[in-house]
This record gives sequence, C-alpha cells and structure tokens, in this order.
Amino acid sequence: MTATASPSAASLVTGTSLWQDAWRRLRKNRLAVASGVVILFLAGASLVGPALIAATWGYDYETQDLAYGARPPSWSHPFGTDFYGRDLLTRVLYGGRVSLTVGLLAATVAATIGTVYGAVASYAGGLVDSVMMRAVDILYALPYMFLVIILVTILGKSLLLVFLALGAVGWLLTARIVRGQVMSLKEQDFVTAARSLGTPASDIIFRHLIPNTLGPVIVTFTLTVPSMILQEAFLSFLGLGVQAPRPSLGALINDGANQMLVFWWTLAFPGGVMALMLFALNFLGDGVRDALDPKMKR
Amino acid sequence: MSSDETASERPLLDVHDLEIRFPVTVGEGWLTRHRQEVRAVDGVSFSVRRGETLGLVGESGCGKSTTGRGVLQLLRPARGEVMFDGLPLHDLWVRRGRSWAWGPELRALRRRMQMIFQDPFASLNPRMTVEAILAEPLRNFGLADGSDRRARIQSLLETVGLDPRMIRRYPHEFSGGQRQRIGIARALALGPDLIVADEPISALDVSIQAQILNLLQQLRRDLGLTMLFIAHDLAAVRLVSDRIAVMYLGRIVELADAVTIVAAARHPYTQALISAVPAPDPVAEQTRQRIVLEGEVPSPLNPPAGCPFHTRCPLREERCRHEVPVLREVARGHTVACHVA
Amino acid sequence: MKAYVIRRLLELIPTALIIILGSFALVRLAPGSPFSSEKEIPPEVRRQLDAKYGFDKPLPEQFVRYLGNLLVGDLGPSTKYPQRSVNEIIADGFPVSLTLAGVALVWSLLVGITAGIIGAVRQNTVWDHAAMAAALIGISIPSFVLGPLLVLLFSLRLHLLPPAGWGDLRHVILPGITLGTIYAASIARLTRGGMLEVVRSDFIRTARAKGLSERLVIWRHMLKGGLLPVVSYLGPAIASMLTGSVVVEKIFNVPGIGPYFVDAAFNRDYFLVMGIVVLYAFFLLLLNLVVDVIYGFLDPRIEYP
Amino acid sequence: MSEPEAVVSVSDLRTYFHSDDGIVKAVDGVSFSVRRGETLGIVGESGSGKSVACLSLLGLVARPPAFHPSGEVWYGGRDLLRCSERELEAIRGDRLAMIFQDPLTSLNPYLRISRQLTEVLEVHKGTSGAEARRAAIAMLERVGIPDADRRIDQYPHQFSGGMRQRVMIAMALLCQPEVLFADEPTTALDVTIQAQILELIADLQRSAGTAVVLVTHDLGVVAGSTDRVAVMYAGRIVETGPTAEVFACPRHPYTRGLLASTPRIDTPPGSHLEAIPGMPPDLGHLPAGCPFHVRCSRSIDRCRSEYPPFTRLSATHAAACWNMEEPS
Amino acid sequence: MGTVAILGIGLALSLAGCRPEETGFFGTTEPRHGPGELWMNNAGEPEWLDPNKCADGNGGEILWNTFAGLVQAHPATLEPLPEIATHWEVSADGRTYTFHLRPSEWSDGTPLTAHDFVYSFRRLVDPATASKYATNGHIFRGGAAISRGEAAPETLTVQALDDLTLEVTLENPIPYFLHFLTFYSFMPIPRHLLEDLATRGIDPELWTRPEHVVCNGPYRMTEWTFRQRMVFEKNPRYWDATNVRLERVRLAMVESYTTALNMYAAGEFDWPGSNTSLPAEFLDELARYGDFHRHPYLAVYFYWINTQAPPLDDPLVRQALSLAIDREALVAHVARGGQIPSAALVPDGLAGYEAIPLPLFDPDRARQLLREAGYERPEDLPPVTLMYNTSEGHKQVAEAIQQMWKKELGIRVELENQEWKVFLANAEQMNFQICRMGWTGDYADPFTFLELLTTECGNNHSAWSNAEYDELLAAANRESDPSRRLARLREAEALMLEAQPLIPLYVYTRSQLIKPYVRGIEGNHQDRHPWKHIWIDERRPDRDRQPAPAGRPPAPPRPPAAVHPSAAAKEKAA
Repeated sequence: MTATASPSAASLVTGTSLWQDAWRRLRKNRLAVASGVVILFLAGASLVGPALIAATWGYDYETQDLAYGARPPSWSHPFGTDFYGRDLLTRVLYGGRVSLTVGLLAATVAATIGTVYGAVASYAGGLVDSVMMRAVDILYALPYMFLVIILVTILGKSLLLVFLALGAVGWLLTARIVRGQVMSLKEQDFVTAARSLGTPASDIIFRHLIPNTLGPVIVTFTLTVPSMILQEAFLSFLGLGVQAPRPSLGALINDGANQMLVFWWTLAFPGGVMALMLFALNFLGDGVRDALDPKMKR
Repeated sequence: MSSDETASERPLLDVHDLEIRFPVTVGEGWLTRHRQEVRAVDGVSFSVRRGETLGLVGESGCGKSTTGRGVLQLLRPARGEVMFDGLPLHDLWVRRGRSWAWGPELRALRRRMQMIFQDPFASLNPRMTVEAILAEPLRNFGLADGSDRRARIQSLLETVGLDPRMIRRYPHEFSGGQRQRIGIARALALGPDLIVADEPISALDVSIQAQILNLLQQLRRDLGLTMLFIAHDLAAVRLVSDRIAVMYLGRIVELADAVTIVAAARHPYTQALISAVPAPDPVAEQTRQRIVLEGEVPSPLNPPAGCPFHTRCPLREERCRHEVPVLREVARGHTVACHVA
Repeated sequence: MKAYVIRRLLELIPTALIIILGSFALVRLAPGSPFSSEKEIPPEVRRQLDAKYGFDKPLPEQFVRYLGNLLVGDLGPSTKYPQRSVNEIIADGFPVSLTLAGVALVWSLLVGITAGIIGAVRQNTVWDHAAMAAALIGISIPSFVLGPLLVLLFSLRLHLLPPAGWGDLRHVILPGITLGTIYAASIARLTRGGMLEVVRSDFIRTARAKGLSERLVIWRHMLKGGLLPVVSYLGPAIASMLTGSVVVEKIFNVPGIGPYFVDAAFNRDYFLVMGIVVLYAFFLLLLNLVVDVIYGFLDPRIEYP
Repeated sequence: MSEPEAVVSVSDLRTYFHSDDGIVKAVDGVSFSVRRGETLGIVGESGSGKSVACLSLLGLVARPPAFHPSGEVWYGGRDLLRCSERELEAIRGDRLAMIFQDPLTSLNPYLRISRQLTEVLEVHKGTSGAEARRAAIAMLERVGIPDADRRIDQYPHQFSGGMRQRVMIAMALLCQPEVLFADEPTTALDVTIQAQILELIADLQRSAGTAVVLVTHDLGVVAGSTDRVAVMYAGRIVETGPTAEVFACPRHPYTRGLLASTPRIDTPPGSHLEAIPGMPPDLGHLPAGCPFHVRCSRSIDRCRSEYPPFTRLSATHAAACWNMEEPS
Repeated sequence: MGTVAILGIGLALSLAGCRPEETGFFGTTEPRHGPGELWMNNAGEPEWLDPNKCADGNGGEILWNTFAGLVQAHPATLEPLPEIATHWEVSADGRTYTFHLRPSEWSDGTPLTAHDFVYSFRRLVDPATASKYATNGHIFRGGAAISRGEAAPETLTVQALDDLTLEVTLENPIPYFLHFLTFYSFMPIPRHLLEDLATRGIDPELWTRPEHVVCNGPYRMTEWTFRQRMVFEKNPRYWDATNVRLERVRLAMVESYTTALNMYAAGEFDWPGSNTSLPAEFLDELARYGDFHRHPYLAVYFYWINTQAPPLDDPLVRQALSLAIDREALVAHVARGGQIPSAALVPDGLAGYEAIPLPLFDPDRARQLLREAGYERPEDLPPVTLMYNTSEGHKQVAEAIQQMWKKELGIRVELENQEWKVFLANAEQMNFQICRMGWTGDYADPFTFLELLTTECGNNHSAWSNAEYDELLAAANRESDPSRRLARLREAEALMLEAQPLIPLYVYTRSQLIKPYVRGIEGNHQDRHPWKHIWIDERRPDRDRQPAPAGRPPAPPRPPAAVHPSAAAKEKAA
C-alpha cells in the first residue's frame, strides 16, 4: 500500500520548492546566466568603479578640466572626456549606477503598489473591486507622460521623486496582473480547502494567495526594470531626469545624441552600455519568466 | 450496510430542500455587473446516517459537487436546511456588510466536517511543503504544537500510506495518487465526523483509483467516517457507498441503496446511466442492453419546464413537460422522481 | 454587437468626466501660470489677461464652464497660441500624429509580425535567435538615439530622405521608422510568443493530422490565434505611439500633437493641456473599444453581452 | 507480427524525448498491426506511451523535443517513418485519419466548422467550394448533427462536447480513410455521451469498413468496442491478443492487475479491489529489467535484470513476462 | 533730424581666439529653390503677430518684416533711419518729437495715416489690450498711468496733427528714443481692418491671421500652416517695394537646434535665422567652415542673487562668488561662442559707455573676501542652490560654475533645473538663492540693463534696493546732455556692482551659419536682419568652394548708408 519509488533518500527528506526549481531552470538557461553575469558586472563596476577611478586617477564624475574638454578616447580616459573635460568612463559608470537604481527602485515602487492594490481589489471583490479597477482604467486612459510631467513639476525634482513618479504611474500593469491572478487563485481548490479547514482570511491572503502571485509579479518586475530605465532616459531627454552634474545613462545618451556629429564617443559609450544593460535585463527577464512559468519555456 | 437499529438515531447529516444559486455574469456595467442566477442545486433533500456513506452520482453539471460544497457551507444555500448533528448550519451565517460570512460556531464546526477534492494538483498550494499543508488545520485550531505537531503530521502521512520522511517536500514532487493521499491526510487532520469526497478518483490513473478507493474504504472502517462520496463513475460509487443518490440537472431523481439502484433502477435516467457504463468484460459487453440517450443535457441557465429529464427521456409523456415530478417512495428506502416509473 | 458598442460608448461618459476633472485638478495644481514671462507684466494687464480667459473666476466655476463648452465641442482658447483655438490646434496636429502613428504602426506590424513568425516557425534556430536578438536591440535603443542615427545615415550621408519636416511621404519615413521600431520589437516578441502558444495547441496537431501543408497550417490555423496577443497590445501601443511621438516629433520637427503633451504642460497652456488629455483619453478609450471589437471578430468565442 | 491483410503495420517503433532529466523513452520498441475493418484497442495508463505511439507513426510528435522515431511503419508499401513530410501530408487526413481526446481544444476555435471541414477535401481531393460544402454537410448529418446546413457555419465553441466530438469524427472520415486513429475519443465526455460516440464510431466502421485504432485507458471501452487489444506499460506493449481472450485470460500480471483494479457495476459494494501497488513509472528513470517488476506481485529475480521477450501464447495472443499468470 | 550716435558695440569689442583654417562649407552649397526665395528657420510658433501684443522673438522676426514703423534701424549699425516718417523734429527739452510721414498705403490699398500710429500707441498701453509689452508705451507721457488703469487711453500724449504729421511727447528726454521706436511694439495698426472685422462679427484679435491680415511692411504673409511653415511674399504696396529683392521667404518652425542644424546641412535652410542658436558643442567644429559667421549681441548673461537670505545677504560673499568665476575659461571652453567675458553689467562701448573695469577672475581675492565675511573654512559656508531653466546651454554654464566655486572656494553648490514657467514663478517669488538670467537690450543704451536693478522694476530678482541708485538713474534720464547722462549711469552701475546683487558673466555673441549664396545678412548687435536687404547671389561664387570674394555686390539703393556685405562683416568680426 505504500507509495514508494523515490530515487534517493536525500531528495526524500529535503524537498525542492518551486523557487528552487525555477532557480535550477534559470541556471540552465545559458543566455540568462550570461545576462545575469553582465548585469552583476555592470552593477559591480558602477558601484565600485567610480571610487576606484577616484582613488587611482583622482577624478570623480563631476571633476572638470575645461581645457581638456571633449577629447576622444585615450589611455588616461578610455571612454574619452565630455564637453567639460570630465572623464566619460567615470560618468558612464556613475550614470549606470543611477539608471540601475532608478530602474530597480521605480520597479519596486510599481510592484509594491501594484501587488497591494491588485490583491486588495480582487480579494475585496464586488463594488470595491469595480471602483478600484475603474480607477485603473481611468489612469490607463491618461497619457502616461503627462502624468509623470505633472507629477515632476508639482513635486519638484530629485532622483527620489523621479522614480517615485515613474513607479507611481507604472504600477497599473502589476495591479491588473495581480488582480487577475488572485481572481483565479481565489477559485482554486487549495484556497477552498484552506477555507474549509477554517483558515482565517489573513492567512489565506498571506500564506496562500500572495506567495502564488509572486511569480507573475517577479516576472513583471524584471521586465519593468528595463522599461523604467528607458522611461528615465526619456525624462532626461525632456530635461526632467536627474539633476546635473549627476549623470544617468539616459542623460548621457541624450547629450551624446546631440553631440554625435562632432564627438562620437559621447554617444557610443553610454549608448553601448545602456543597450548592453537593457539587453541583459530583458534577457534575464525572459529567462526568469521561462523559469517561473515552465509552460512558456521555448 | 445500515440496518434498522440505526433508524431511530438522528442522522449525522440531514439536508432538506437545499437550493444553491450561482450568480452568472451576463453583462457588465460601468460599476456593476448584470448577473443572472443559476439554480445549480434545486431542492435537494437527503440524509446521511452516522458511519454511512452516501454516493452522489450524475454527469457533469448536474449539481453534485455544488451540493457537496453547500453541505459544507462553502457556498451559502439560497434556501433549505442543512442539519449537521442537529445543528442548523444554514443558520450559522452572519451578515458582514453586503455579504455573508461564517459565524463563530460554523467556523468551530470546520473541525468536524472536511472535504477531499477532485484535482490533486489544484487542491494543494504549490508553494507550501507537505508539512505546512498538514500543519495548517492543526494551527488553525491550536492543536498540537512543535514536535507534537510534527509527530502528528508524520502519523497522518503513515495513515494514508505515505513515507513520513517526505514532509519537507513540495506537492509538485509527488505523483497524482500521492497528492491525493496528502489531500486525504489533510482532510483527516482534524479528525472529522463527516467527509465530503468530491470526485476523489476521477483525475487518477486506473491502477491508482483502486488504491485510493481501497484507502477510503479502509479509513471509513478504521475511523468510522461518515462520507458523502461524489463521483460520476457509478461503478466506483457503488463500491464505496451504502446508498446512492442519482442527480440530474440540480435534482435528485432517484435514491436507493447501492444494490437496489443498480439491480432495480426505476428512473429512466438511472437506467440509461447504468446501461452506458461499459464493463471491462467483452462477454458482458456483448449482452449489455444499451440505452443510448438522445440529445444532450440542457443548460442549467435555461432548464426545461416540467421534468428536467423529459427532453431526453425515452418514456416521456405529456405531463412530463409541465409537471415537476417529486421524489416518491416506490419501495422501502427507494425513492424516485418520475411520473412514469 | 450594436447594443454592446452603444453601451460601451455610454460608459465612456462617466470615465471621461472623471478624467476631465482629474486632469483639470492636476493642471491647476502645478505651480506657475500661463502668463509668466521674463518681462514684468503690469498688474492691470495681468488682470485683463486673467479676465479674458476666465482665470479670475473660482475654480469650480471654471470647471463647470469648461464642461459646458466641451459639450458644444469647444475646447477653449490656447494661451500660448492666442490666435488659435485648441480645436484648431488639434485639428491641425492630430491628423499629423495619426499619420505618423499609422506609418509607425504599419512598419511595426510588418517588421514585427514577420520577425515573430520567423522566430516561432524556425524556433530555436539561428533565424529565431537573430530575429529575437534584433527585437531586443530594438527595445534597447531609445528613439532619441535611433532618430539621429537614421538622420545621419539616410539624410546627411546618403541624402535619400529629408532630415526633418513635414509635407510629403518622404518626410514620414524616418520618423515613422524611429517611432515604430520599439513597437516592432515588442510585436515581434508577442507574435512569437502567441504563435508558440498556438503551436503547442491541440488544434494545430489536428490541422497537421488532417494533412495540411505547413504553409496552410501557419497561415490559416496559427496566425489568427497567434496574433491575438498582438491585437490586445495594439490599443495601448497606438496610444503610446501618439504620446511617445513627443521625442520623434521633436527630433523630426513633425507638427503633430505629441510635443503638446510636454510643452503645453510646461507652458501651463491650461486649455490646450486639457484638450490634449481629453482627446487622448477619449481616443484611447475608443481605441480599446475598437480593439475589443476586433478581438471579438478574430476570436469568435468572445461574446458581447 | 504483421499479417498479410494488415493495413498498417508497425514494428519496433521507438520515440524518445529530451527532457531536463535526460532522455525519456516514451515509446520503446512497439510493434502492432491493424487489419482492414477491425478495431484495435491500445490500452494503458497515462504515460504508457499509447498516444505518443499513434502520434509518432503519423509523424505528429513535435521534434524537438522528440527524436525522429525509429523503427518501421508500413502503410501502402511505404515506410511512413522514411517518407518525406510532403508524402506524409498526402496520407494524413486522407488515408490515415486521427481524432483526439479533447474535442474542445482540438478544433480550431478561430475558424468556422465549414472551413475546418472543407479544407480536408480541398487538400486531399481537390474538391472545393459548394461541392466540398455539400459533402461536409452530408458528413455532419451522417455523424448525427441535426440542422447541419446551418450549424456548419458556426464555431466550435457553439457546440456541446459530444457534438464537437462528432464534428471531429466527421472531419476525420470525410476522405473515407482506411484507418482511424482515435486517441481517447470519449475520455472528456460524460458517460451517456460516451456511449453515443462509441456507438457512432462502431456504426461508421461497419458501414465503411474502416479500421480503427482506439487508444484508451478505459478497459470498459476496450471490452465493448474492440476486436483485438494491446496493453501498454512504460512505453512497451506487454500483452496483445483478441480482446475476449485477453480479458478472459490475462497472462501478464499488469493486465491482470489492471482488470482486477477496475470496479465493475456489479462489483459488490464494500469489496476490496486488488489494486496494483505503487505508481506508474517515471519514464525518465525506468528501473532495470522489466519496468513493472517494482509493482509486480509475481516478480522473480530475472525480472530485475532482463526485459522479458514477447512470448506467443497462441496464434493471436502474446505477452512479455518471465513469470506469467496461469491461464484461468 | 535729431541724431543720437549709436555705436555698434561690435566696433569696440574684439573677438578673441584664432580661427582654424577654413575647410569649405557645412552641408550643401546649392540652393534648393529659385533665386528670389529664402528658406529659413524661425524656431517656433509666434505667440502674437500683433505688433502691440507680441513679446517674443519668433513674432518679432515676422513683425519687423511685415510692418514698417516710423523709423527703421540700419541693418548693420542699427542707426535710426527714416521709414514711414521721412523726417522729424525734436523739441529743445528733448521730450517732444514731431514726425512727418510719407504718403503710403496698407497692403489692402487703404491709405496709412498718422492716426494709425496714434491708434497703435494708445492700444499698446491700454490695459484692455493686455499687452505684455505695455511697459514699452510708458516712454510716452501718461503711458504708465493708462497701463495701471488710472487714466483713459486717450490721455496718451500722442496725437495726429494731420494725416501725415504725428506729435509725441515723452515722459523723459531719453536719448535712445528713436532707436527704441524701431521696436515692433511701435508699428502702426490697421484700425480700419479691426473695426471692419468687428462689424462682420469676427473676433478682431484674429486680424493677424493670413486670411485677414493687412500690413504695411516689405512682406505680407500668404500661408501659415501651423507649426510647419509660413510663407511671405513681397508686398507690392510697401513704400520702398522697388528695393525689396527677395520675392518669397519661407519660414519653418524647428525648435530643436540639432534638427535645425541637420536641415541646414541638408539644404532645407539657407539660413537658420536669428531665433536659432547653434549648440555650443558644435561651435568649434562649425567655426572651421566658410559659412560660419559670428557677431556680438547686445545681451548679457548673468546670475541673479537673492540678497535677502544668508549667506548671500553678505555683499562680501557675493563678491567672492563673482571673483571665483574664471570667465575667460568659461567662454573659451564652455560657451565657446567667442563671447566677451564681463564682470560688469553694461557692455563696454554701448552707446559710448565705458564699462566699469573689474577683475574677471581673482580667486585669491575671492578667498580673502570669504574669510573677511567670517567664513574661515569653506565648509562653514552652507550649500548654495543654483537654479536655471531647462536648457542645454544654461546647464553647461551652471555645471562649469558649480565646479569653479567648488574648486576655488570649496563651496558646495546644488544645481536645480526647472522648466521655464516654474522657473519664472520661483524667480518672481524670490524662491531661489542664485538663478540664471540673460538680458537682451531692447535698445542700445545702458539704461536697458541698469533699469533692472531699480527698486520698482518687476524684473529685479535680487531684492536689492538702493535709493541712491534709483535716484541716480532718474537723474540721468532727466539729463539731456548725453555725456553727463552716461556719467551718472556709470556712477550708478559702480554703486550697484559694489553690492553685487548679480554676477555678470559675459556678453553674448551670435554665431550663425549662412549659405554662401545668401547675401545681405549683416552682423549687428541686436541680431536684426531685415529680409528686404537679403538676396540670393546668382553668381554663385561658392561653386569652387572658395570663401566669398571681398568684392562688394551692388548695394541696395536704400538705406543710403553703407551696407556691408556679409563677407565683409565676417572679416570684421574675425
């Protein structure tokens, strides 16, 4: 009568959670792993790089050498210098830090608001749900950029506010996804089972519903990060991004795009790093999606 | 098999004129949804004695699962009574705002009635270990703490025939049959009096179905469980049930003990159902009288007037179109809802 | 179907009202005034200006008056372009933006669907990887980089197309491509995903079991279902092509409405901001309705209650 | 195994898949043949390889993750496994047709029934337009769809489950195939509808002389609808023979176990079923020797190391076991 | 004819730096259109095309070429020349001018009379008009009171003595009046058209739309495709039409300087126009080309200091900030346009004014001043915020200065860019510490700059107020002797700079690209380039990719004063 046939005693005793499973699948995805390595490298470089350069060559992202402005790449300045004679490598690294931070924080803000909003709406159901989802529809119908611009002009400008504004506007998708998830999870038998076992509502939300929405939330999150980085770049194009002289990749690229005809390196290096970063983030996002949702695996 | 000595005893479960409606969204307004109510269960009455197993069979959409959930108050009955050990479950709901919720007595009663689900994949939270799944009911009722709890869980696993060392594993690491055993262990964790088994074997392989049927039988015997066994497979239902109720389109059309219902079915639907079950026996198959019903089950959204079965019934008469037949006793303990039978 | 469309249209009214109220409040909350300028304006002149546009009235009254005018189709005057009404500005700019978005849409659909189909049909081959890598690159390049690069190549080096401006077909190509590329990339990924989802489905197995040729299987059986994700993406995509054209319209000096999303807000051109937002919101809501109808047309399982 | 009058004969068919866990031997050396007009039942539990075997002999398994199937599948003097895709296309749906378990997902939800029916005729017979439509309507009527000339213009979701399966059958039979492969055609249906569909298949088979390969897990269906049966376990056929003989006198312990564990309508209530212990094998990690030995009550030492050969028990009955059940 | 000598500041200023060798031309050198046509950029849509109401450069460019005022400015020297007025007399106190008008017509054939000017000047100051430039009308006696709504517009001391004689009386005997009168605010308004529209039930405010507009200048608008292009054709009824050479001018509205540059390179523009700036990054590169031109521009770039809040309420700190700026490096490496570094507000040589000599850069003195102010260590000084409006050029200057202050004084400076309307709101409400400002002289007189610091001036964002300064300026304006007047102004500026309520950085220059076949664009310090003097050189001396020969093309007959061909102006600038 005993159901047997488990390969090893070790796996019998220690289970593998779906997270561990996903992690295993993710590690098998060579492109995703390579992308992860690239992102870790970029993150690491942007984190310690500026300090390292400051310690070695003595300049930071804002040290100017006006007489040495706009020089092409050389040994002392591998990425060249910008208009003010600032080292472009330092600025690209620092800008990468800013962009990654903005991307991560804005995506976090979006994911947090979206998850809570979506979960509350669908769990409450009925009129509350209808009202909350209509609000989302309405926000969807407002031009995204208009909202961000108005928010930035009302709230003033700081790095913090930029990602708050981006996140505050960017949570709609997460909210819809989480709501949809909770809606279908609510109908699943394991929730019915928990109810029939007398599990209190709070436990149902936190032990049953939310852990099961995390997968799609994480997937949305990983794909939101690159799009937030792009949004920040777009804000920088409009002059609403980070405050000079602090660079973000978007701001550097915008400068570079304007100067492309005369100083090619001011576009090529930040643009290259940004493309690499977005490329890797997107690939990693795809990988995470495949890993968390094996059905979608290609 | 039940005998007369229990007749005077109060049934553990007494369901009278149960009606359950589902809201079906047929349209959506700006803030409102236009709903139409579907009577999934329409005036069902039955009782289950302590230690008895009542089988509930019918084809998909006949309302048998809904009845099970209504009994457990997982759905709020629109009408009718569900008496559990003399307690009126349907009266234990309390209003909360615009909706209804379980009152404290009903919540406390969860210990005494449990459910086994059809889909062993959907009924276990994929993010929880077996230990967490089985600990949940214990925690909810503050039963068994710490090492006690683990010991209890391990003994539960042994009861359902699983290796107790597997408590750290996750549902996806088990086969369908093993998952169903976990689901059964979970239902048993609180030591319930009544178990509603909702199609517990239909998602399983043939060889595993037999294991689970045997397990349920054994548990019934060992633990003295009372069970409402819901399935579409008449042969399986008959195997574990003392009495069997046949449902069609939200109503019970025939109710009798397990032997009688196969041997002496009165309702044309029951007869057709029995005749449609193919036997794994070529010889029997050659002699089997098949009643092949014409047409399909009508939509519960738009049930036919009169006898719900009249659209497919080979014996239908004029009054079947207008008059709803009521359950009447045709023999001792054998009731049928048919004008003709 | 007809009743459904009418009902959805009626539903737009409360939604639109809330959008109008919300954006009205937001615009008025922003600091600054439409008449700020580096030159001092005499207070009497300022009063006259405020009176002329009704900004001297209490806000609720202004709102009600705005709504009243909106009902008769009057979006009000522009403070930045005082000789033009918002109606005229939109009438001038919106068709331009629509044209641009149309070209971008055609480009993104052509390129995106083709690449997506190639990716799905030749799954896990070099073709697939190349198409998807190209799509990711497309997503990773901001339009304010792609635009100047295209200008550099096609206008300044090859002298094939004008670098900016508006007028004939040649002016539409570069901005259209610049605007459409990121969507082409998304569409490619969506198409591939949708097609792969369909490839795995039982009915494709049925189609093969019927002995249909691969070509027929793809074109007749896969495409319709495989493109459904693309269809539902089109609503938001077209809408964001209209706003996302801010960058492209600035780079290529296209006289569409895109830049107003930014400039009118910057200039505190209250009526213009409102007009643009209302137009956009209404257009988006309408677009969603159209997409839903198309979706229903493509997917016969969708019913309109 | 192949007999002179066999329409299709399969020998040593193997279909392996790549998976995360390595190679999965879904079908591992399967041989059978189908004769004109007969019904062959292939029975087994999920994962036994019964569906994959049918799909791979028609070239319908997705590659990857599957390898190209090996073995031989003879039809009309040709080995289908060595035919070009184009040649296969010409045969599939015309001479060899297939219907599937879930008629809801197996019909294209985006196309009208008319389109899905007439294209079969267009592709294989060159019939098109009004003529194909007429033929399709006639076929729908034949499979018992009332009001066929109106319903042909509907979409699959507008049909009930049973009606959909009728449409599937109509689609498969339009070109009057020689063999109909029916992969669990009634599993998704209610028992009363299942009876209708089985009746229909039998009826059509009688009138057209089509051979049917009925793949199912339901022993009752096999017993009632097939002439011969092949029992599959872990990618191999373990026992084959005339249905009556196999059911009456199962020689392989698995066949016997399967029969014993299936409750019958006349099994006395409360009786204990002789269930097969354990669970169906993980095809990625098959035990050595006979894969059934871990669940087998009759297993002997040899079972653990060596796969048993197929032993002919009579002219038509054969089984693969080292320690067969005694004939009863 | 009263004469006030206006010396182009360009004569007094020399541009530093040597030019790289010329390497041909930037972009195409073939015109894409007929010889009588000019394609140019106007950077953006004008707000108003009504002379009384217009307050932006985009509108100004059009008004100067579609309307003719009493006087016009010489295309090179900006000296006032007769236009509709053939000659004029000035009263002894310098306050009353009598203009004698030539008989001329509006573009619809209606005779143009002195009444049209009276109508225009009254309308300018009438609060009902709500002109942002109403203050320009304050030069007329009674103008300010009318603007404030305290008097009727009819009380303005402007009257038509007859159809062709106009008498105006000024508040003060300002020496730059005639030059000021060339400004577009003072163009005549076709009263008959406005009244006609009103009777036809059309909003008279729309009179400048192409379907209605009536003008009296060299060109009239024939097409206005919103935000795409405007087309102007020669006005045959312009009094001097025979001397107008271009048949047609096509204006595009390209806001992005980079885009405009691309379009110039592709030959879509013959001349980006005076409303288009060349990005600083490109200047060094572009200066190598033969079609590059540069001339001084009467505008000063400076930083306002909010003198109310500590630590900037201390003049010593403000002076230290000014001295710590390396203006020469700023101009050479950041602005790059050959701008003239200046620590004084009024440019040297403006209308004979001698600039206050102040050191351009003295970090040691700056540090010493800071110590004197009580900040022994730089860390003692709280961080300072520098606000600028969103623009690439302003950002570049701000970033450079932030670094200079950090390097020389150790001051931490936060940069804050704000979009224009917010920036202005904050500036008006004194909600800043230091903010950037550029001030363009409306007329060639020091007063146009010094007026900024008066107590009553609404554009004074320093909150600095000094009664002595106000009195000195008032006294100067009452002065009718030009040199005594300048002396008082200079006294006032010195007083003001001592207090340092603002930090001047440099005097602007204008860098331009002009296709080699375009002639007649003069470098002048107000960057006004009347189209009627421009022509397309059909001889095309550029074909051999050589710079234009020094030989003068035939000069247009009017104005009689020497008109320098562009090449000559360029040589002068170099």
